Amino acid sequence: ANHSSQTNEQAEVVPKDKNELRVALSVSPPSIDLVKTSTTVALQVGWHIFEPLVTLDKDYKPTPMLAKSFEVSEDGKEVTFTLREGITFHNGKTLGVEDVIASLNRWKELSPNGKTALVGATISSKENDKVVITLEKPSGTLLTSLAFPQQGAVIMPKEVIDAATEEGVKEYIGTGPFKFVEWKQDQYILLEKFADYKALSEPANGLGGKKEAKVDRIYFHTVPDAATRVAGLQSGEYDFADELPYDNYEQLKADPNLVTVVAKPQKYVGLIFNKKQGLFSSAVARQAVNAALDQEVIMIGITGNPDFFRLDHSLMFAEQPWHSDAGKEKYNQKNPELAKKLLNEAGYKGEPVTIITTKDYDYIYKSSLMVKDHLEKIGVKVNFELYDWPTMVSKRSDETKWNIFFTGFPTYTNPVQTLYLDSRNKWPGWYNNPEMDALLDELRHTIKFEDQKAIFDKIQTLYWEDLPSVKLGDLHGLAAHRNYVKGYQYFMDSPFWNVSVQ
Amino acid sequence: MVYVPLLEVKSLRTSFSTELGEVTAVDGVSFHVNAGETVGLVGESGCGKSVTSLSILRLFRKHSGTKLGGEIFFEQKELLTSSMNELQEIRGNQISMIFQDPMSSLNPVYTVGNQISESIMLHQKLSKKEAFEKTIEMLSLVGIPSPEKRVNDYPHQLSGGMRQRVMIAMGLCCHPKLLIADEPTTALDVTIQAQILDLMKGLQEQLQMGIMLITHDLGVVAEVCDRVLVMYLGQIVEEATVEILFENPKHPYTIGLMKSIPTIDGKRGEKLHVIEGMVPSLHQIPAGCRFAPRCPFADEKCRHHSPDLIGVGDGHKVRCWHHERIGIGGGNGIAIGNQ
Amino acid sequence: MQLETNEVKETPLLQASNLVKHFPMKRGYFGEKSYVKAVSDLSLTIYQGETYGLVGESGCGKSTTGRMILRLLEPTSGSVRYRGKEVTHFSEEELRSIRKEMQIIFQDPYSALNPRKKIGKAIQEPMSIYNIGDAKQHKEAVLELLRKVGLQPEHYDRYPHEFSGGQRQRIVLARALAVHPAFIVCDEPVSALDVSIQSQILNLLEQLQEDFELTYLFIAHDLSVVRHISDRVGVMYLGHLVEEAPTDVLFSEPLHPYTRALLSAVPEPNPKKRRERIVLSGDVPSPINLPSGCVFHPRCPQAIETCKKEVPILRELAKHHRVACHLI
Amino acid sequence: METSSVTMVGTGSATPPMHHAKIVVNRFFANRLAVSGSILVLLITMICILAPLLTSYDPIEMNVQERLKPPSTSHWFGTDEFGRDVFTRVVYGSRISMGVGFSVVMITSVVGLMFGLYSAYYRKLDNFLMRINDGLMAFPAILLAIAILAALGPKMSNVIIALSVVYIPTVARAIRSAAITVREQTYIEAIRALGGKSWRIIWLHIAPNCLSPLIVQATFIFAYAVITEASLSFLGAGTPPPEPSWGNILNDGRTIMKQAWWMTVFPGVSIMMTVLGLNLLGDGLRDLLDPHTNKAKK
Amino acid sequence: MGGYLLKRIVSLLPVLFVVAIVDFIIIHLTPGDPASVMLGSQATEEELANLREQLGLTLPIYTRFFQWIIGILQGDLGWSIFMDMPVTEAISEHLGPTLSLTILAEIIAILFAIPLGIMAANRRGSWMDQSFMTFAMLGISLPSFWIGLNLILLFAVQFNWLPAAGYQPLSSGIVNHLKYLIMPAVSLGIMQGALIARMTRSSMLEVLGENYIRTAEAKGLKMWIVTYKHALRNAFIPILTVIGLSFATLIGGAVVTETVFNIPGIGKLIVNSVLRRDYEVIQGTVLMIAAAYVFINLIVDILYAYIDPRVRYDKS
Ligand SMILES: Nc1ncnc2c1ncn2[C@@H]1O[C@H](COP(=O)(O)OP(=O)(O)OP(=O)(O)O)[C@@H](O)[C@H]1O
Ligand SMILES: Nc1ncnc2c1ncn2[C@@H]1O[C@H](COP(=O)(O)OP(=O)(O)OP(=O)(O)O)[C@@H](O)[C@H]1O
Ligand SMILES: [Mg+2]
Ligand SMILES: [Mg+2]
Repeated sequence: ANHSSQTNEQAEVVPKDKNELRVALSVSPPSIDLVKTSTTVALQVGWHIFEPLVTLDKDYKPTPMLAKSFEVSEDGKEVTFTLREGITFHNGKTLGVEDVIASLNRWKELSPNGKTALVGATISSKENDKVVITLEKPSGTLLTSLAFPQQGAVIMPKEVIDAATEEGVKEYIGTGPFKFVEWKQDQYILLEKFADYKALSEPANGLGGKKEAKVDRIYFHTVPDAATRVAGLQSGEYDFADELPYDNYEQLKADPNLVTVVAKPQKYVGLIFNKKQGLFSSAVARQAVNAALDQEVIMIGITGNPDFFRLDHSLMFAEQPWHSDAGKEKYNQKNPELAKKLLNEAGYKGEPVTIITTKDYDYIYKSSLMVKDHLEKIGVKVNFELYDWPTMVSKRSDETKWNIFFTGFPTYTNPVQTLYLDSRNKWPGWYNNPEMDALLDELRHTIKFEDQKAIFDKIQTLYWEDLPSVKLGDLHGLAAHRNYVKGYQYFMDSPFWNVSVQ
Repeated sequence: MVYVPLLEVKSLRTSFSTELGEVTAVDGVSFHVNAGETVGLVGESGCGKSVTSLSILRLFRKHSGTKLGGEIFFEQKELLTSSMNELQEIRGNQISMIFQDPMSSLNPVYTVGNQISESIMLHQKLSKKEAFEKTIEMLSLVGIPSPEKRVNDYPHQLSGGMRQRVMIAMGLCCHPKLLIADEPTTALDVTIQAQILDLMKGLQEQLQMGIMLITHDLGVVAEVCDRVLVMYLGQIVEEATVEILFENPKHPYTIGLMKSIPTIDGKRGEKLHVIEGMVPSLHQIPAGCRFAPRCPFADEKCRHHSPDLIGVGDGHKVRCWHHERIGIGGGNGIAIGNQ
Repeated sequence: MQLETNEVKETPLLQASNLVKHFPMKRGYFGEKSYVKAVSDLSLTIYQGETYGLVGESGCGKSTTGRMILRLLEPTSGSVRYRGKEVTHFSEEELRSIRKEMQIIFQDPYSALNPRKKIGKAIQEPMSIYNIGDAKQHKEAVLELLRKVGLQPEHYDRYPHEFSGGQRQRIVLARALAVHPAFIVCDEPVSALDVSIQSQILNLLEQLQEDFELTYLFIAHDLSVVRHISDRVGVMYLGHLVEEAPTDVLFSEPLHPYTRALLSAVPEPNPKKRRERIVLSGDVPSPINLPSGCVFHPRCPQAIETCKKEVPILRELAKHHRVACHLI
Repeated sequence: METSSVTMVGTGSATPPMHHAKIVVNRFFANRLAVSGSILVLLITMICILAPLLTSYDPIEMNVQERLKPPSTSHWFGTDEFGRDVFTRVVYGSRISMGVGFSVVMITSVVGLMFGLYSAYYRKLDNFLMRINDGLMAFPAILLAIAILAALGPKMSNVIIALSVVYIPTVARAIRSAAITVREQTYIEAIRALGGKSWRIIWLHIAPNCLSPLIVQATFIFAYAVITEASLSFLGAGTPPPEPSWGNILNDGRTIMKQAWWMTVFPGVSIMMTVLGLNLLGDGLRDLLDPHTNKAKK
Repeated sequence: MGGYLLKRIVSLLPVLFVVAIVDFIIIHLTPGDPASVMLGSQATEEELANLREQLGLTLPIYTRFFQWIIGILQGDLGWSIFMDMPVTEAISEHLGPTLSLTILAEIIAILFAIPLGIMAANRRGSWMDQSFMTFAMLGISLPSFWIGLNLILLFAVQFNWLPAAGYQPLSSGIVNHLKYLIMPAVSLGIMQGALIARMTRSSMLEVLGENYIRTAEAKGLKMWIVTYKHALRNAFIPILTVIGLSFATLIGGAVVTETVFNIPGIGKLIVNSVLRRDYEVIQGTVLMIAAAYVFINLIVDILYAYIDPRVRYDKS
């Protein structure tokens, strides 16, 4: 980010309306029913409206939000939340335990995250303001899962949940600092300051602490075209835009009216093998690919700028306490000779390897192009198939159609959430290693963080040996806002509470 | 006071630029039309009849590369050098034109009444209503039944004969002094043609106008004209009163033309006389006499030197080196006189 | 027989009886169908070796008749017999066999030739349609035909646009002659031609008739031309044959009022003979709403009450002279 | 003096002063715009054919060290975000753009000709075919192409199929109206009178006379196909990258138009020149071959 | 006239039926489904399968087709899976921008094209004619998206005179509305304008060569009366055809322009719906566009009859 814009005399640009924040998003969310959809945009809008019991502080640790406090029993099988008093929903109703129970049950039912976190759990109330989650087995990951914003365990009024249909809730009623006003499809979603919002008194910390609506309205415009987002930002049409192309970085940085934001940590890019069928059902073949890769070149190819990536081998980000050194030596080997040897060992006969990819996500497309280049250099014949996103998703569920695809993985709050590791998720790629499943379970039921960390080291070691996927590197996002937007801080995504327009 | 003809054309020369170079469609044509007289202009297709008539009112598209030379006097006013405004005063007002094809010459999207009254309003400065009444009057004058209904018809709702009558009404509505009729009956059937010719004759007597009648039908010429001009390949080859021309044609082309058409009461069962070959293209105008390649009398002189149009008495003019020797012989052939 | 020159040949080559052609016309979507009654109940016989002239004003159904005879148009009803054979219900294949013998020449020589086919190929086409001879024979035959119609061998490789109207008409004739027809319908073959060219073609037609023993149905609206070339003439008015007679008879003693008006309306290229003309009033009525009774009655100078009601039938008054009129 | 009526004197003079083909050629060369159009088209065709000789770079191989370099002597049109030489990509892109255009023209011409001729000749078939035609024409071209491509998947061959489906109705319609006019010509009736069968009439007489409108139409279809392919690729639905097509080079460059103008300017200009050339040529050909077609119905 | 209209409308039905079938088939041949889009990249197979079941995507294709057709016959275009609203509502929400855009583009096109075309025809061969026609030629050779991109770069990013993208409805004030629409309308209208100008010129030239123009001149009418009264009306039929077609093309072309300028119109709706596999929205919208196309043709035909009496009498 740069703040050295004062040199330019004429550029005293005033905001259109100080009470309004105009945000340009790249896609239109299918819904902002956070429990239902895992898309990031839904979160981006939804977390201004909805709040969970616990959330993450800046160290990615659970911290209270709607719960005043929480308590984990000795055996780790029972967690008790005490609700804050006097919290009202946007419809005026006061938050009660029945709302929390209904919400958590829905979360358990609908969200994969909830499903694993609350497996076999019962949720009950105690006294008037306490909610108790009783688990079958001790869980060391429940709190972090509850705090995980994506498909998060947000609290909605019981009536709304009861009225919800298969398509989702009919009303967006939460407790957050902004309330939902209007949704014009393919145009914008309008949120408005919630006057009766009751903030925590602690200073803001990650997603926790004091949250305050400093503008009256937020418009989330849907602007799928990146060039349009850039142009709109530069011409002052939008105050904030994210998912900006990396190649616009220098230009945006040079614009005195703008402040650029490198959003990190955001996600890491992974290459997923089809382990069920074809060449990469053999771990040796997977190792060959891993040996061939020069992650630095790949990440440069994706971003074009070292500011936007970080070479890191760990499945959890460096900012998180989970970060582990295990398996580091297997990362970024750039050893084509070894790769060829391994390939030979795996019995590769020149059959084509199908990479399916999409242009709908630039980094996916670019990763696949770069990896294709690497594979061809070690003598793999690549069949490069480009589809739009829905087609790619449908292709990737069919094990006969592909060998490799790429995707990004978000900031998980605990390693258990890593989708592709657990065979029971049946996630495309169909990794199935009982040893891995056992380790994940062990970690899940371990309570002390140090013990968990030790298990995670094992998991990561196994990962780099068995390679269900290959992590290519951490990928940061580029966002930017007009310089009169103050108080913005990237964390997990873009929160606009505590952000003002001056 | 010197007698001046109504229209006098002197050495008119009209050329067009085409992709194959410049062509001179009318080359040195001179003639005159007196008031109250009907002058016929005959000749084969492409010989320049229409171009001659269009040149009088300069009705060529701008930018079409048309070049006009010579002089045209209408009541002593030179038309080729007059301004567009002056010309527009004369067009439709003092000189009117009727064209061959009445369908394509009427604007399909306006009623015939609209098209006639437009002219009346323009030249006679009448109000719309007066012009309209005048229009109905004109339509009944040219013999259109129930004209007050027909004024509101569009051209395509009328039959060919009626359209031609509308054209005539349009031409006559401002009582022009000269009417130029370019093949006014060619598109019509004989019975309708007879009606139209009758009509024109009658109106000429009423209005005392000069008529220049363009046609390729010698029968029509014989029936209605006072004087005849025969054109061949852009030039007038013979000029005479209608009686003299049919009695004693002098130019081999005129003679050939007359002999080659079967007549309704001539002899049957004999071979027709034939003019050999065909009209050459304007791009290949023969040197010398233009008719020489097709002329049975042509000699070296004809092939190299072009004859002038010379008077042979009684206003009879011929463009032929051998006119003295040539005349209609007996039978079906053409005879060469003494020598 | 009044005139020696006009002896009528007696072997019928073609007999058309009661030919009717109604073209359907849609008017509006729900409006009733109306018909253009182009030809109504027309019968004529053409004898071997003669030239039968058919005259009438534009739109009276001359071409339609000619095309029905060749079955280029399906008659609405009626029949055509060629050399005694009923051809009205011939199939496409059977038709092909007699089409060799019946040919047609159209008015417009400019559109009667495919602009993209060389002359030689165009004349040769009928031979390949009927698989007559091989390529070499074709070429010889074409050259022979070219000569016959007064064209040069070097014209073989030229395209139609390089020819004048008169020359094209010769080419069309050559093509028609390629299959050795016996009968040719000439649909106004000279009316698009210049006067000086017209006589060339008329002479050629006569010449060919002699050389190939052809029979012509000669359609024209120019009475002088018809008179010149025909042995017998039929006069049509609004789809009806109103009078038919040997040429000289018709021109010297026309009986039908329409024929008389028609003849008198022809301008005479002789200023001394400005005759009294019978100028008909009005236009030819529309063939969609035919007048009742005699179709000519609205324009007939002598019409009587009966004419409005009863359709006159074609009666033979003298030998070969047939008239359809109540007054005679 | 009698003359035999059969022989003609002076038949030699019947030949017009200049041979028709020569007039046509002259007329074409007199039309400066048409000439410049054909020069452009010729030039681009040459570039297509000679692509490998014009450049020493590979259009697909990446070199991230060299990314986004402005035009220089080593990279005439600069480099793109993967360090590929833009000149090379534009040159090879011409193969895709022109290849797609050309294939579309061939397919639409053949299929369109068949549909057009048969529906002009057989009235019953006409009704059926023209309903389908109208139906297809009622889809906006781009949308239909996007939909077809979404269904078939982005492949160059599918782009060709999609664009062909989009443009066949246009060609069929033009051919049909030309063929109906030809069908009414006397020479067709003359062939019928001679006993010619339907196939002979359709293919030997009607078809050759529909070639002029077909050629003219084909030129315009070529131009449309190039633009539409570019638009599709620009929307990300056309020729799949990394294969270079002008549209997808533009698409790659559009977000960085300001920093890397060379990525949008050069393919943009290429599209313009090609389409301009084709349009000029088409206009010229139309004036030459088909002056009376109703231009509204192209 | 009434009968004629009825006939035309009845004759449209088969066209629309063809459109409906083609539309449905193409869309359902397309791999991928809305569930995968709604659930995002982290979705598991199980979630996807559940959602598909819920959305009725597992029903056999013919059942879905008949359901859809029956719905349409009852005036129901279907339900948007993704936007969770009736398709009619989705269309009406997106219709305004597209209408504004195409109408403005058409107005811009016509406003410039017809006068320029007439001027060029009247001065055939002059430098004016040549330069107009060269511009028109360029106009039909430039892809509209490229024009759009350059306009944005120039007027929004460089000069900052106009907003780069987006849309403000008419209710936000006419000036505001136009500010957002002017660039897209220009980039969309240029090609149509060029086409109309060329058509106007060639049609005028053709008409000016007709015999009735000569008749009008022979009457002594002034040049401008001849041009505007006698020539233009006759020349207008082919021009009208182009205008009619251009409207239809504009709706299609709007797809690209709306993407470039981020205008939430019908084109955008379709592209988005294709990407989201929102089947019924695509089907409904395409059907509606086809109907609009057919309807525009109908209007053009009616206008023909108004301009040209021959058409009027032939058909009634
Ligand atoms: N605008 C023009 N440009 C070039 N040549 C022309 C033009 N108008 C006429 N001509 C040529 O001038 C010659 C004379 O034409 P014109 O129309 O006067 O013939 P015409 O005698 O009226 O014939 P027709 O009997 O066929 O009407 C023809 O050869 C014609 O091709
Ligand atoms: N295919 C057709 N469909 C509808 N009406 C037709 C058709 N062909 C001819 N007619 C009509 O039939 C009538 C007779 O036409 P036909 O061509 O036989 O006349 P014609 O005597 O040959 O006239 P012309 O001298 O003008 O050639 C006309 O009214 C004509 O309009
Ligand atoms: Mg003329
Ligand atoms: Mg006829």
